[in-house]
Amino acid sequence: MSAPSHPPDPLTTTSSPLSPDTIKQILEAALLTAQEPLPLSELRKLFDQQFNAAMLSALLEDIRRDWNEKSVELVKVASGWRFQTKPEIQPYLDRLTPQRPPRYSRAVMETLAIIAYRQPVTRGDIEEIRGVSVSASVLKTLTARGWIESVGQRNVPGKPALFATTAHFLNDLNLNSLEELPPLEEMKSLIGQDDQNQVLPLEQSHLATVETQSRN
Amino acid sequence: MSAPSHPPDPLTTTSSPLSPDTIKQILEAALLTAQEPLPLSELRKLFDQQFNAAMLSALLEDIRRDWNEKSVELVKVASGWRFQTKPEIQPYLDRLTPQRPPRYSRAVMETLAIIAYRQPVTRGDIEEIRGVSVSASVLKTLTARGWIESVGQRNVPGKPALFATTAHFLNDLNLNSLEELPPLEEMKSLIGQDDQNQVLPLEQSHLATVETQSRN
Amino acid sequence: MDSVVDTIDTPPIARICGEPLLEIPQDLYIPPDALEVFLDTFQGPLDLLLYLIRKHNLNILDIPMAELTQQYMSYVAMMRADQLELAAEYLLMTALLIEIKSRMLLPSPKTETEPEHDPRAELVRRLLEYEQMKKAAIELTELPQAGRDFNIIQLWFDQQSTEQLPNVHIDDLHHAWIGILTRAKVNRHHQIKRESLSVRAFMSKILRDLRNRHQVEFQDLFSPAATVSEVVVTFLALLELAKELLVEISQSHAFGIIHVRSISST
Repeated sequence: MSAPSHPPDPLTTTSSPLSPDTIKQILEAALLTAQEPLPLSELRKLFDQQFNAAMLSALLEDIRRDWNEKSVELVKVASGWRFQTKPEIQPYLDRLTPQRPPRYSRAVMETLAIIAYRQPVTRGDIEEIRGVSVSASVLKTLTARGWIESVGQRNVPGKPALFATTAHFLNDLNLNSLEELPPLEEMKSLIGQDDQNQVLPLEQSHLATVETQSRN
Repeated sequence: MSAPSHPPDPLTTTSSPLSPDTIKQILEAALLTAQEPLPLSELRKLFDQQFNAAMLSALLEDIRRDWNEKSVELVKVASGWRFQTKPEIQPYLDRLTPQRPPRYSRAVMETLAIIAYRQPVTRGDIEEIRGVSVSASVLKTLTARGWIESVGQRNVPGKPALFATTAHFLNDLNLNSLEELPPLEEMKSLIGQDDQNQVLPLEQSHLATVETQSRN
Repeated sequence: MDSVVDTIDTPPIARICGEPLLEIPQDLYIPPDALEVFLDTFQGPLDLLLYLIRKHNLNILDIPMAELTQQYMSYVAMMRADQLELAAEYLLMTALLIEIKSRMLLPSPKTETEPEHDPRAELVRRLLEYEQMKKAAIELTELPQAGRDFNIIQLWFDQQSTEQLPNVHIDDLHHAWIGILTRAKVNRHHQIKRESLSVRAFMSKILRDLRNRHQVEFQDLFSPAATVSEVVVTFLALLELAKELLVEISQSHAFGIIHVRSISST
């Protein structure tokens, strides 16, 4: 932006006509400070109606181009013009407003764990393992997150839905496959030795792989 | 500005290291959208503490220069960095907001001056200096503006509240610290040339105290 | 000016120290209708005194108390005559001025402990301190002020656009599971058997495949890229599904195509 040969005094509008650059500066300042989108009718007030809507529109398009490379853009919405941040910048700005990351309730976490380790399971299965009823909102939370889905129905009276975890769940937890879930080592101490003997030789090798991965 | 010896951790596993231009874009977006001035400690959060304060300071100075020709400027005030319009553009912007912010009465401004220069002070202290009672509305006006706040109580009967100015007060007056307030006029100059030849009937100790304070 | 003065009637407008004040002192005359405004411009007795001192070029370090007191009282009398609401502080100051004046008339009591003390000192200190603050207030008013002389920029941005979702780490899952097991062990209500995770995972996968296609050929369940153990686990998963009555496996004739059908989707 080139400076005019003698700086126009913005205060004395009557004496010297405003240069297009100065008009753009004023428009920018107004749009940057406005709390609401500004329609052309408002923007014209800045110059005591001195300029017509067409001229201001052209300058606004100019400003829009000037800001093209910026992280903030000039957009026209229903009620007028406004500056707003580009969506790709949002993740950075969000770091400034750290809502403490919310946590899932124990009910949600346990339900998720059961579905992850025991899939496919019905709501009844989950309730049996947890020993308490599972509220619909718990399953809804996990479904809305895209972490579980119904993969069919068990062929028993009532045809309850069978839930399984999704690929999205694996992605979000940075897992390549369900085998990368932490092996349930502690079960040895929790469950009697007898159960251990039931493990198939095949699964032993599988488990070995899992355990190696989990140490990464 | 020196680049870190090894490339900083990319923000996400997929993205490449940020270019200085991109960093500036993000800083600009954050500063343009912030509700309050942003200190460096906040700005560092934008990049997950990836860049040190010196580097961000240098980029901020860069941004300040980039905006030099604009009607909007980047300034540093008590609580941090912020964008604000230049005063010469104000007459135009005023046309959009017919109701101007009230000019504060002398009572308000004198009370503010006493709190600013003599803080922390009680209402009684203010009344003693001004020689009149201070109406509740005066303190309320200043508190509502967020310029003063009660910072404690003096340990005397009645436990009167002690008032001090806030960071918001400094921000609103474009100041970095209380030291940037206009210096108090020296007692000597208030007394006047002719008067100075006279024997001071003042208690010397008192005057000395006052002058020391005024240099703070 | 004179014509206005003439309109004032003869009854004394006030009595100062018992002496009737018949007319407003010339040098500080203000039109009566402007009096209220005039009074409003003073922030109090200190302000009024400062005004008088500065206006008459009085030496603040050697204030002629008689003169100042008289001037001040004229104003106060005037204000009272117009029945303006007068702050009590004005009257208090009158008393103080008279006290200082009278103390100056008395021979100063030479006590051993106290050196000679100018009765005006405290007043002068207060006047100067007030004047200092008064000037500071004017300077503060002239500083650029947000909202008045410049505007702060705060662009609209949608803070709601990225809702924060709880972060779950695999360890959290693990802990949740341990929690369940611990409770289960305490309650002894049911026995949890160790099961192969991978079989369960493949059961889900097969069901998911069947969900959309209703029926698949047995061989299609095995990815060509599958490892040996994957093939075995897939087969185990299929058997487990059949056992749990989740799928139906059918073969119309010997060595014919084996079809796997989801029972649940019927």
